[in-house]
Amino acid sequence: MWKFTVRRILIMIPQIILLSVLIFILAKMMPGDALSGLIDPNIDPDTIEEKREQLGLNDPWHIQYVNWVKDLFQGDLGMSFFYKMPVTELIGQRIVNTFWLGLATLILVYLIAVPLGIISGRYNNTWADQLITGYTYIGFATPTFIFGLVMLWIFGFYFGWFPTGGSVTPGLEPGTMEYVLSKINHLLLPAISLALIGTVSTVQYLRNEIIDVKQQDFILTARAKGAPESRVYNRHILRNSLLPIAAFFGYEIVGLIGGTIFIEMIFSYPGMGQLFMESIVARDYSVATSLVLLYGIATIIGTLLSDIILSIVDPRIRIK
Amino acid sequence: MSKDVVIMSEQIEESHESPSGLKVLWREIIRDKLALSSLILLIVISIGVIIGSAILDYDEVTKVDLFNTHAPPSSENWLGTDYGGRDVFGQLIIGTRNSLAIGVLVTLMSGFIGILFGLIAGYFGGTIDNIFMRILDFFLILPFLMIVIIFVAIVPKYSIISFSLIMTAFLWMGTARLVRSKALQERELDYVNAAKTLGTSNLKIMLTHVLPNLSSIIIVNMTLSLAGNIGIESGLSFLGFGFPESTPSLGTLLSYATNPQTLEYRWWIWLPAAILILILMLSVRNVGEAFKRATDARQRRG
Amino acid sequence: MPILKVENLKVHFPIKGGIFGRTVDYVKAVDGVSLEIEKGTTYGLVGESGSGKTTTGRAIIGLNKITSGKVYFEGKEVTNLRRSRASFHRDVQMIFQDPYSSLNPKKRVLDIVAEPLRNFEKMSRSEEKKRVEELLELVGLSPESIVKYPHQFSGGQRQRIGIARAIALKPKLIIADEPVSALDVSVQAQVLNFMQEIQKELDLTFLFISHDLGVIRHMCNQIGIMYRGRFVEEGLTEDIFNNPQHIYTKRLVAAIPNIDPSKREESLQFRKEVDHEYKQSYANYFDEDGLAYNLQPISETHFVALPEKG
Amino acid sequence: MADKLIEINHLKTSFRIGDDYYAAVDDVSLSLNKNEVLAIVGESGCGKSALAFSIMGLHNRAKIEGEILYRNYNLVDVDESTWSKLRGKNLGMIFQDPLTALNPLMTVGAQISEALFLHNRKLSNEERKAKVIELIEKVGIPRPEHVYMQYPHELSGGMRQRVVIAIAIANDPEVLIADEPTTALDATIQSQILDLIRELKESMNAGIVLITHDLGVVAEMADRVAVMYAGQIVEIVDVHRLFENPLHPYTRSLLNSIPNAEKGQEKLHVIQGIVPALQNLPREGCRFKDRIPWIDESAHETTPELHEVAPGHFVRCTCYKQFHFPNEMKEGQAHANS
Repeated sequence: MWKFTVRRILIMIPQIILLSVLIFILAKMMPGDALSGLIDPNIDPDTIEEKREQLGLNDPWHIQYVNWVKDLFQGDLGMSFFYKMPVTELIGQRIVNTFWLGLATLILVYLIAVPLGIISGRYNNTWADQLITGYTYIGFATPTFIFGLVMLWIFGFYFGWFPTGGSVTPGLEPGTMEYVLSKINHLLLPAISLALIGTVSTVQYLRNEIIDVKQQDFILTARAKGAPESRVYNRHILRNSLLPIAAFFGYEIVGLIGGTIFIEMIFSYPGMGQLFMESIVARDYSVATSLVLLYGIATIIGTLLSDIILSIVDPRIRIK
Repeated sequence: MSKDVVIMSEQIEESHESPSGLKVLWREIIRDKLALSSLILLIVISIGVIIGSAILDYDEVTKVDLFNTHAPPSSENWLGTDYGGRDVFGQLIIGTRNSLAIGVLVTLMSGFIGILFGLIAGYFGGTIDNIFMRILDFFLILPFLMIVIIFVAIVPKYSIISFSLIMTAFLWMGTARLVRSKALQERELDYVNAAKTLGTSNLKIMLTHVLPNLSSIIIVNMTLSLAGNIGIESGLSFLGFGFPESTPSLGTLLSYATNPQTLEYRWWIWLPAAILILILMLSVRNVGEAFKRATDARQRRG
Repeated sequence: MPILKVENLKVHFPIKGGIFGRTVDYVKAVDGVSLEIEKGTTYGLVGESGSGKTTTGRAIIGLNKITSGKVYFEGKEVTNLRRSRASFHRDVQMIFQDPYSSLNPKKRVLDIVAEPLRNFEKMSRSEEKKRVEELLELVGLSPESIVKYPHQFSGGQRQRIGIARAIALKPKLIIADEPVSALDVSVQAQVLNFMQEIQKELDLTFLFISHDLGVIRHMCNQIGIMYRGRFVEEGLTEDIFNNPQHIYTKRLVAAIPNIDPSKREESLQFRKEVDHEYKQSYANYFDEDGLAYNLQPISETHFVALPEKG
Repeated sequence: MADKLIEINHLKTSFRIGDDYYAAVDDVSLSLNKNEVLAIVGESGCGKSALAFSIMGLHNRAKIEGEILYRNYNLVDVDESTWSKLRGKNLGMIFQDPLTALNPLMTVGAQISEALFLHNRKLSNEERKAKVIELIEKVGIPRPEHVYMQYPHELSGGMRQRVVIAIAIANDPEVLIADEPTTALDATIQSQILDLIRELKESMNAGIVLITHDLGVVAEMADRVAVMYAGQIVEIVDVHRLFENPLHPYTRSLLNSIPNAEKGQEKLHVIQGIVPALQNLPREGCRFKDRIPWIDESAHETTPELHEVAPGHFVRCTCYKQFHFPNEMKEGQAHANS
């Protein structure tokens, strides 16, 4: 098993390098550079040129790249000219919000998917299954942002049950109970909106998996042993179909990444997605590229996680 | 597979029907009332918006009229006007046409690349497959939305063409992966070996033997991607990184809803577009799911 | 001159492993097989799953890459042919095991059977159709079959379509890879009969690959028995069945069910004896790696894999 | 009769295809005695597996009519809770494909152990484990303690089939149903598995229903044989008489189709054609009639029945009396298109 893990991690390395190169190139292609933000019309062009030289902006690209990577390792993502602060610090402020949003969504995704998938798969072709399948049908066809808008419109504005923006009510003291509750309150609607749409693929996967396992030969063996139907379900069918779902965990994170951008925009939720959109609009590219790098690495780690979990739960991969 | 199913499927094989993928797909559509009505609805909408946008005066629709902004629905402007005083209904018609057109265009282009890539990787396997898969894996880890947005932001002389090319560049992987895995299965089948021993060239085997056997799953995949691509385009336009400002799309109308005032009080601007996107995506998916059932004998109805 | 001669054929597949996915070892699917087939005869290649019999057949016709060794067809070397593969494929054809997967489900019988004709002969459409109809008649299918699709036929009929395709170019050698093992017993008999008939009619040579010793005995003049990529015994059919020498051959022969129920106990006894001998004298027949030794002649036609004396 | 284990009367098992039900097993009556191996032989589509699954109650979408009498149960309509007491305890089953018959995510030990656990809750965990290891040993698997911890994919096909057998015999069933137990295996492994089943039979005192298409297996194993064609039994007879004096045309053709030493490389004398598909089965008259058109129509019965032609030897339809193989039929042509 460890061999598989090590190999899987090794595959990751060139991916990360390639990703960083791509992002570096993108950053270079973007109009303006680290100095553009600091430009003061009063400064004489020669001085700027001097500064460029000093910052290594005139070096050949590969040297610039190496320097950039070095900085990355030291946690230096550059400066945001728009916010006038280090990118690392800026992202640090937002990452917590996105983390909580992601976590809440993930929990909701599984809370919805597991029971629905099981009901739909076990009692397939009943009215309950048809209802659930209908839900997944609609869920698949509904873009997250439209659903988010409608949810905000109905529950945020029309009923006024939830706050319509921000991550916490301003003026509350961090650490107090009220602060935490306010945080949760702000989190709930975006997370529910994202989860209700994001969960349908898991529901459908679980349903298909159960229907598939139901038709396997070893289920007949279990019945022939005299296992009652409930045991056949719990011991054989459910176990065998839930394990791959557990492994889906990492992919699930990856799937959420795109969704958070929309949701954070719609709910004015101050996370990394919103920061990304703001920085693009403000042409604050050092922030934007840093975020892409971060999300890319998150994706890589997510898929890595899934593959490793899968190799742990499935003895066919575990024991080679 | 349980014994019952084995016996059933043997019977299906014995039946005298043409295996032509298209016919099977068509029959499934006819049998499935939901899919059939979806298909009809799609055709009606498509024809409607094409004719509608031909009749509508494009300049009239996109003309800014500052004396008539945010007007509620009236006999003049059926769905009112936007912040620039432009007619929402007209934008809806043209926007639907644009969204549909770019959805189809991107689906076809990314489908073509995906099929080509997947077929080559799957059919030849081995080292070629390995290299191709590494490339594909890399594309898969890119945060799609962000990368597209950055490209849209930095591309000079941004146009519809460059927009669809950017989308295509990051949307071919799904088809490629599917085609590759099916091609890998197909090439192990003896009819491919037989063709080789009969002296048929690899290119010919790929195109005349393997590809036709993948046709139905490709159609299913492309139909479902079409639905997805319509959603992606409208999402990007919603964020302001889709169609250029001057070209209305369904997402553009939705993006007005980022203004809380519009979202809360002027539903007529964004809600029709939202509903239309839902209808389009649902209908396309209904058709796609019916195709899927037709290709998967286990799920075939009746 | 034998029509087909194989010299020390080896087909090795790399095993990828380790952390970097490098080639760490090889599966020696075929590891030093030599054989000769005379024109008009049937040579049987027998072995259990994993013995390399199918890979041998596939390597000869070019579906698997040959690692080393030589293949001669009518005296000309055809090992790993690339450019002149065309003429070789006119003369050597293959019949596949699975009658379901060996016919492209999307093609009509006409297109299936005509495929080799289209590749090699410049025929007009009507000539082509006439030829296909003749071929179908030859394999016992009605000429109207040409417009049907493979799934409209039973397994046995499909196998006949496969045979029609294989004989379309009037080949000299046919490699038949388990041609009847996917078929029911009585259909199997029908196809075997038919193969014997066309062999006479077209003066064909068969390389007949099978795991079923009963079928092999029925069809073949000469037999090679494979175990883990190597021959353990080779000889005329009588040599193998009346005088098996290698313990593995004996095990295979002992495993054939006796269709006389009254001799049940005897055959059980025989199996036990052979099994006992197998355990006792394993080292006399296999080297340290559990592989067979090189073949040694024990008569003019009969070869057994035994350790070299002295 | 006291030593009858199972008695099947007029069993009809039908499957739904489209809007209609088609009988895969049609009016089958037979019995299984104690200590006997009853072989059910036939080609694919004849209904032999459907029959086996009916006895075990493993069909979930089939319509089953008639009687399957076992002890004081009629297995056709016992409820699920009774089934779970009977299956695995009184009735054991060996499946065809050992590669798919075992749960890939459970250890071998756990899978055998489950069979014991389900029917005997009194055993302690240690006792049960000891018993499982004993079973693994009994079915001839070397290093039982080690195999106990292994997963199915770590074992060869032959070894997996032994595990399947261990599960089937875990509770010493009275009736063992073996559905093509060796079809998926190599010849040498096949003979080992058959010898194992034979050994177990001696020690278990069970009746075995052996489903197979292979007459060689029948000759090696069976006491009595039922030959099935198109959902019906066409001949039942003890094994010696079957090979010496087969009567039904189908049985005779089937026997002729095995190449063997005595026949040498002579042409095999068989009847052309195949078992028709379920929807196309002839439902009236002699079901074999279409395949032997050179036999006079009057030789067949209008409603063919099983006739006892000698003690214990039953043949369906009277056509066997006039049957002969056609003298000059060109093989491969006459009925290939039927």
